[in-house]
Amino acid sequence: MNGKYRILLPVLSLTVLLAAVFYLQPRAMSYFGLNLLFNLAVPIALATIAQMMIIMVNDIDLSVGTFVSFVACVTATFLNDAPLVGAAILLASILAYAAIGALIHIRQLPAIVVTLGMSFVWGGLAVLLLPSPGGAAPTWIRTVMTVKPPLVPMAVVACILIAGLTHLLIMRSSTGTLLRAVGGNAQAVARSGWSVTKLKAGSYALAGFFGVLAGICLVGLTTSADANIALRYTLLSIAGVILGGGEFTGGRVSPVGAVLGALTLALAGSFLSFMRLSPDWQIGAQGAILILVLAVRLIFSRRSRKWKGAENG
Amino acid sequence: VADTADKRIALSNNYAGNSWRQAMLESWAKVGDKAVEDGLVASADAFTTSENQATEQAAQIQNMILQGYDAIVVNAASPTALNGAIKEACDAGITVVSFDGIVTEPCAWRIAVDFKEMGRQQVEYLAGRLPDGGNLLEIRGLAGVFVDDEIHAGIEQGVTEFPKFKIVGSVHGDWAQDVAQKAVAGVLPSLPEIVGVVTQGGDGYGAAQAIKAAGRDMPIIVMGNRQDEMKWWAEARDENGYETLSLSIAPGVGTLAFWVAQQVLDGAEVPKDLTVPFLKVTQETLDETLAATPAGSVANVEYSQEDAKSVISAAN
Amino acid sequence: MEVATGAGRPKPDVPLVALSGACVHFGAVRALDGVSLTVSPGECVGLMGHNGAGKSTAVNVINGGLTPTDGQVHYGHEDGRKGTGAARARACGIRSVFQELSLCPNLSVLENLRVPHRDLTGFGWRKSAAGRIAGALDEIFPGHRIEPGMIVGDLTLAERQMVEIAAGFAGGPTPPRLVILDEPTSSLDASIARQLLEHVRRFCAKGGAVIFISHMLGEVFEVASRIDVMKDGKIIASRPASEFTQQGLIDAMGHVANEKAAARAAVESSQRIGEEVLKTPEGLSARKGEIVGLAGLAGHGQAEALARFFMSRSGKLTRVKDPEAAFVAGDRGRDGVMPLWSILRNLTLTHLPSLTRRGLVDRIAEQALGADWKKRIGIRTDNLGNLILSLSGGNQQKVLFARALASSAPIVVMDDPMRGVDVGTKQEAYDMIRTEAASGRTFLWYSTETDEVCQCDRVFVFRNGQISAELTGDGITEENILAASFQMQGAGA
Amino acid sequence: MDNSRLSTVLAIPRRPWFWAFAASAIAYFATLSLTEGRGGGELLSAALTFASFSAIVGLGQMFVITLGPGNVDLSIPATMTLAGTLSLKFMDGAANLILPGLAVALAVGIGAGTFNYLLIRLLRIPPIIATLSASFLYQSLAIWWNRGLRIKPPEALADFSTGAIAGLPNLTIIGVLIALLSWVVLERSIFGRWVSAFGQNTRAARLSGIPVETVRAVTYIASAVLAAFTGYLLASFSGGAALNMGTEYLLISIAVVVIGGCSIAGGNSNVPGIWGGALLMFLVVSMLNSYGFGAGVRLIMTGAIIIGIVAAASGKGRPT
Ligand SMILES: Nc1ncnc2c1ncn2[C@@H]1O[C@H](COP(=O)(O)OP(=O)(O)OP(=O)(O)O)[C@@H](O)[C@H]1O
Ligand SMILES: Nc1ncnc2c1ncn2[C@@H]1O[C@H](COP(=O)(O)OP(=O)(O)OP(=O)(O)O)[C@@H](O)[C@H]1O
Ligand SMILES: O[C@@H]1[C@H](O)[C@H](O)CO[C@H]1O
Ligand SMILES: [Mg+2]
Ligand SMILES: [Mg+2]
Repeated sequence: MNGKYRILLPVLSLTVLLAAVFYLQPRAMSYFGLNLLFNLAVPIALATIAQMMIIMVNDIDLSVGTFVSFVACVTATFLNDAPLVGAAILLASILAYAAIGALIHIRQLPAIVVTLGMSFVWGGLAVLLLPSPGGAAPTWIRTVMTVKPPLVPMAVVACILIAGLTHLLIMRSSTGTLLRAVGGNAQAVARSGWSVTKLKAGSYALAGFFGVLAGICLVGLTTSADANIALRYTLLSIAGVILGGGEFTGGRVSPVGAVLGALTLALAGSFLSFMRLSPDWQIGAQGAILILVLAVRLIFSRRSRKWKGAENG
Repeated sequence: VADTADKRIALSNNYAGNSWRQAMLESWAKVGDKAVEDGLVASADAFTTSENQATEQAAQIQNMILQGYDAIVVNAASPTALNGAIKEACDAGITVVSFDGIVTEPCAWRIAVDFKEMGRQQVEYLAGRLPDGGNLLEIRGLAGVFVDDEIHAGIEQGVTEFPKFKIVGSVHGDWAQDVAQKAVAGVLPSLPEIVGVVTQGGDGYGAAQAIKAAGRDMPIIVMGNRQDEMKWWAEARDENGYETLSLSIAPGVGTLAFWVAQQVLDGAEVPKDLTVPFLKVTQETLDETLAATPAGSVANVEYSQEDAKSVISAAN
Repeated sequence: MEVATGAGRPKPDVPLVALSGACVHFGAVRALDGVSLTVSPGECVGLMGHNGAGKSTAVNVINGGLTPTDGQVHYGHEDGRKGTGAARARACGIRSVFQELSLCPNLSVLENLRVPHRDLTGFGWRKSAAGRIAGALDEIFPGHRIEPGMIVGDLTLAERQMVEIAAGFAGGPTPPRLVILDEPTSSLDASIARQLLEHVRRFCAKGGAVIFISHMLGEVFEVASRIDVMKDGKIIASRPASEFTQQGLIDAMGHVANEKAAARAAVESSQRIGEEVLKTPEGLSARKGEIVGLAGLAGHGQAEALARFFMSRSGKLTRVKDPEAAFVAGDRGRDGVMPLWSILRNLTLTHLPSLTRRGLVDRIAEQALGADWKKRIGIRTDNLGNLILSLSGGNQQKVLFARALASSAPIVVMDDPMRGVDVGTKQEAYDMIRTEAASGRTFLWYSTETDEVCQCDRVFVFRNGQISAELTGDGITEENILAASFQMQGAGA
Repeated sequence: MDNSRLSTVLAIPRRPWFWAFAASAIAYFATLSLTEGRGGGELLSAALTFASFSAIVGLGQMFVITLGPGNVDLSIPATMTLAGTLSLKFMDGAANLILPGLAVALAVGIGAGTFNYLLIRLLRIPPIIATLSASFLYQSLAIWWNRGLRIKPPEALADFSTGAIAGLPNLTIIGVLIALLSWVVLERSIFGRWVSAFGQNTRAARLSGIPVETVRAVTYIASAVLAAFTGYLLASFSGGAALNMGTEYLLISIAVVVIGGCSIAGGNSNVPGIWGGALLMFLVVSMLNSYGFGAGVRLIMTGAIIIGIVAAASGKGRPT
C-alpha cells in the first residue's frame, strides 16, 4: 500500500461505521453520546500505539493486554495508596520493557515468544497484586478521565491529542525516523554506526510508556481494576495497528491510523449492540464485522497488487 | 396492566462460553419473552460480549445507556471494573440490578449468592461424613475472578473451623471439566491419600475422571450442578453406594434479577442487597433433580414474579 | 557539493586510508589474505577481481565495519591524526555505497539520509536533509525525477541505487573524502552510469578519492587512475590504469575469456529458431530456441512485463514437474535467495519436483544434480551444504542461474541476471545460454547492459511501460536501442 | 569414527529441541522429589496423555508458523470446540457412528481451514486477525448448534481415548504417529521444502515456480484438521464437548511451537521440539501445583521458563 493512501482506509472505515451508528442510534450524535461511544476507546488507542511501537521495529507484542492489566492493578493499588512507590513500579516496568527489547535484539530471540512469556509474567504479577478485583482509582486520574471540555467531549480530545503527539514523535522527529529505519532495514542502521540494541530498547520503552498510560486511563474510567481487565487489548491493539494501515514488517506504521483503527474497533462493538442480534450470533457477528472492516482494505490494495505491489514491497 | 408495560429491560452478560451461561440465557429468554407477551414489560433483550472482559462489558453498558433502556440487569465480569459504567447508567436514571457476578457500585442492586458460605459448607459437609478428617484437594475456578476468591475464602474458613482437614493440593480448574481433569491429573501423583475434593462447580466430573485414571480410591468429591457431574454421581451411587453433595448457584437466578428490576421500575421498595439461597442437591434429591435436568445441561430453577416479591418482602 | 578543500587538506602523499597486511577469515575461508592498499586524495582506485575475490570484504575493512583478524588499518585524519575503527572512518569522511542496497524502503528519500548523516537532528532537520540529498542528486544525476519526499519503496531499483550513491556523495558537517562504490552501476542503465562516471571524475579532480568496484572493464578504464586486481583474497596487481590493457586485465584476473567477437551465435540462428512459443498481450513474442532481449532505460516496465508473463505461466500445482517457465532473479535478496538454506537446497528448488518420488525428495539425486551444476557453473565453495549467504554476491547469483537452468522449463525468464557476475563467469554463462538455446530453450532476457542485449536474436525496447521498438538481426545495435529508449522522450519533452 | 560419534553427542545440546526435553526432565524429577519418587509412572502417563493434545494442535500451529512472519492460527480453540460439539452431537453416543463421527470432525476441520484460508487469500486479511475473526464465527456456530449441551461420547470411543496399549496411552501413540508423519513431510517431502521456502521468502518461492497459494491453503487446512481431530479426541476423552474446551490450547499451541525451537520467523521448524514443549507445558504446571504455588507465582514461573528456554536454545549462532 502506498504511504499516501495508507491513511485513507482507516478514515473511511471510521466514517462509514460512524454514519451507520448515528443512523441506528441518533442519540449517539451528541456530546454525551460521543463520549459514551468513545471514552473506553482511549485506553485502547494508547495500547494500540504501544503495540505500534513494537510492530514498527518488526516485532510483535503478545503481552500488551496483560501488561495493561498489570499497570491497572498497580494504579488501583500502589499509585493510589502510595503514589511514589506506584510511580517507581511503573517506571521500573517501562525499564523492563526496554530491557526486553534489548534482550530480544542481542540474543536474536523471536519477539513473539519472549512477549508471550512476558504475558504470563505480567499476568502473574497482576494476580499477585490483586488476587480478587478491587482497588480504587486515584482521584486525579478520575478527574482527568471525567473532565468535560467545552464543545468536544474528553474522549475525542484525548484521541486527537494522542494521534497528534505520536505523529510528531514517530513520523516527524529525527529520532522517530531512526526508529522506523530499524524496521525498514536494521542492517543499514547498524552499518551507519547506530546501536540497534539501543534503538530497539528505545522503541520497547516507548511501548511500555504508552502501555502504562493505557493502564492508568483505563482505571480512570473503570474506577478499579482486576488482573484480567485488559487481556483483550493484545488482539485489539494488533488489529488496530493493521486496520490503521500498518504492516507487520518493514517499519510501515501510522500513528494517526492506529488511533483511528482503535476507534473503529470500539465503534464496531457499539454498532453490533445497536443491531440487536440474537444472543447465539452476537459473538459471531463480532467476528463478521472485523472481517468486514478489514476487507475494505482490499479496495485499497487491489490497485497496487500484482507485480507492481510486489515490486514496491 | 402494570406500570412497567412500556419499560425496556436489557441483560448485559459477559460470557456465554459454558453450559451454565447458556442455561442462564435460555431461562432469561423464556421468562423475558413471556413477560413481554403478557404485556408486563416492553422488551427484555439479552446482550453478550464475545470474550469474558470487563472493558468490553463496560462499553456494552454504555451502549445500553445510549439505547435508552429503563433497566439493565448485569452479570458482571468484575465486581469493581464496571463501576464507572454502572455509575453513568445510574446517573442517566437507569435501574441497574446485578446478579451472580455482582458489582460493588452502591447505586446498583445486588442479588448475591453467599459464595463464601458455599465454600464453607463443603468442608462442613465433609466433616459430617468424615469425622476423622484427612487430606483435601481443592479445585479452584479462574484466577483473579471474584467468585473464585470468595469460594476459596469460604473453604479456608471451613478448614479453620474443622482443623482435622488439611488442604494438601490446590489447582485451578477454570470451572471446566477438561481443564480440571488435566490439572488434577498433573498434581495427583505427588499427593498423599486424599479423602475429599472441594470444588467450585463444573469441575467435579473432570476430577473424578482424573482420579479414576490414576487408579486411586475415589474420595468424596463435592459436586456442582452440571448434569454430567450429577449423572456420574448417580451412577457411582448405583454401583457402590457413593455419597456426596452438590452445591451451586442456579442459572435461573437471572430471571429473579429480571423480576427484581421490574419491581424496582414498578416503584416497589427494594433493598439494595438481596440474597438467594444456593442450589443444594443431596443424595435424596439427586434422582429428582437429574430427571428435571436435560442431558448435558445444568440443574436450574427459574423464578416468577411472585418469587421475586417474596424474596423482596423477606428482605425488607 | 563541498569537498575537503583549503588549509585542512592533507598533502596528497598522506593517504586517506592505508591497509597493511589485512587478513579476514570466515571459518576456513580466507576472504582477505594479507591485503595492503593505500588510497590518497585525488585517486580513483578501480578494484577488480572475480566473484568472491574479497572486494566487498576489503570495503568492509576499509570502512571499519569489519575488524581484520590480522594486519592494520589506518586513517589519515584531516588534521593529521591517525586512528582505527568505524567511528574514526566516518570522522575521516569515508563513505560507502554497498553492493547490497542499504536503504530503508519504508522511509522517504530525505528520511533515509538521516541514517548515515548522524548530525541531522533538531528542528528543521528535514529541510537540511532534503537540501543535501536534492543537491547531490542534482549534481550527480541531472534530470533525475526523484523528489526528497518520495518513499524509497516506491522507487525503481535504479532510482534507489541513485539515491544511495547521492547519499554517499552528499555534503554535511563531515564532507565525503573517500567514497567507496561497490558495484554501483550494476542496476543502472548506460546513460545514468555515464553520469555517475563523470561525477566520479569531477570529484577526484577536486581532491576527493573513490574506490570503484565493478565488473565492467570499460567503466573501470574510464574512471580509474589506478587499478588493483584481487584474486583469492590477495591483491595480485596494482598499477596505474594506463599500464593495463583490457585483455591484460582479464588475464591478470585469471580468466581465459573468449574474445567478444566470438560471442555471436555458435549455431546459426536460423537453424536454431523454431515456431512461436509465447506471445503476451503487450506484444512480447518469442520462438523456440530464440534469445529475446528486453532493453530500454531501467524502470520502464521491462521487469514488470517479465514478471507478468512469468506469473501467468507458473504457480500451478499440476505443472510443477514440467514447468512452462523458469525465472532467474536479478534482485537476489528480494526475488531469489532462501537465506536459511544451504547452497544445494537453493540450487535444486525449481527442479525438485522432478527429483521427487511419491512426494518424497530423492536426496541422492538432489546431491548429484547439485554436484553437476557446481562443476558446470563453477560455484566457489568447498561444500554445497554451506549456507547460501556464505557465498559472495556473484556466486549467489550463479546459484540462482543454475536453479533455473537445471529445470526442464522450455522458457527461461531472466531479470537482469548478470548483476554482479564477473567477466569470466559471464562469458561462461553466455555460452551456456547459447548452448541451451541451441537445444531448443527460449530465453527472455532483460538486461541493463547493452553488450548483453546485443547478443540476442531479437530485442524489444521498452519505454514508459510499452514496447517502443522491436529490433532483429543487424538492427540490434547500441545506437538503435538508445534511439528507441529516448526517441519519444525527446518528442514529449 | 569414535571422534565423530563424540561430536554427535556433543552437538545434542545445540539441537533446538534439546532444552525443551531437558527442562521437562528437570520439572519431572523436581515433582517426584516431593514424594521420594512415588507416583513416577502415574505422572509420566498423565504427562504423555495430556501432552498429546498440545502436541497435535502444536504440530498444526507449527506448519502455519513456519509459513513466516504474521502467520498464526488463532482459530484452533474454536475449531476444536466446533468439531467436538458437532461430532459428539452427531454420534449421540452411538457406537456404530464412531467413524462417521470422526469424518464429521475432520470435515469441520477442512471447512474451517478452507474458510480461514479464503479470508486470508480473497480478502487479504492478515492471518492473525482473519483466524481470530473466524474463530468468533465458529464459536457462534457451536453455540447455535446445541447451546452448549455436553453430550457423552460413545462408550467404546471414551474407552479408547482413555485406554492404553502396553502402558502407553493410546492418545500418545496417535500423537507420536502424527509427529512422525509431520517429520517426514517437513524433512523429506517436497511439501516440506515448499513450506520452508514460503516461510523464508514468499516472493522468491513464487518465482522459483512453487505453487505458493496451494502451499498456504494446504497448511492452514492441515492446522484446522489437526485442531478438529484434537477436539474430537479431547471431547471423547473428557466425557463430552464443552463450549470453552479449546480455550487453553490457544496459548499452548503457540508456546509449544516456540519452546520446541521452531524459528518463529518462519522457514525453520522442528518436530521433536513440539513434543518436548508439550511435555514441558504440562510438567511445569504440575510441578508448580505440586509445590503449592499460587496462580500468580505459577504464571510468573511459566513465563520465565518460556523465556529462559528460548534464550538458551535459540540464541545467536543457532544451527539451522
Ligand atoms: N510479482 C510478484 N513477485 C513475487 N510474488 C508475487 C508477485 N505477485 C504476487 N505474488 C505472490 O504470489 C502469490 C500468487 O500470486 P499469483 O499472481 O500467482 O496469484 P493468482 O492466482 O494469479 O492471483 P489472483 O487469482 O488473485 O489474480 C501471492 O502470494 C502473491 O502475494
Ligand atoms: N559472512 C561471511 N561468512 C562466510 N564467508 C563469507 C562471508 N562474507 C564473505 N565470505 C566469503 O569471503 C569471500 C570473499 O567475499 P566477498 O564478498 O568479499 O567477494 P567479492 O569480491 O565482493 O565478490 P563479488 O564480486 O561476487 O561481490 C567469498 O569466498 C565469500 O564466500
Ligand atoms: O460462569 C459461571 C457462573 O459465573 C457461576 O457463578 C459459576 O459457574 C460458572 O461457570
Ligand atoms: Mg562483492
Ligand atoms: Mg548494470
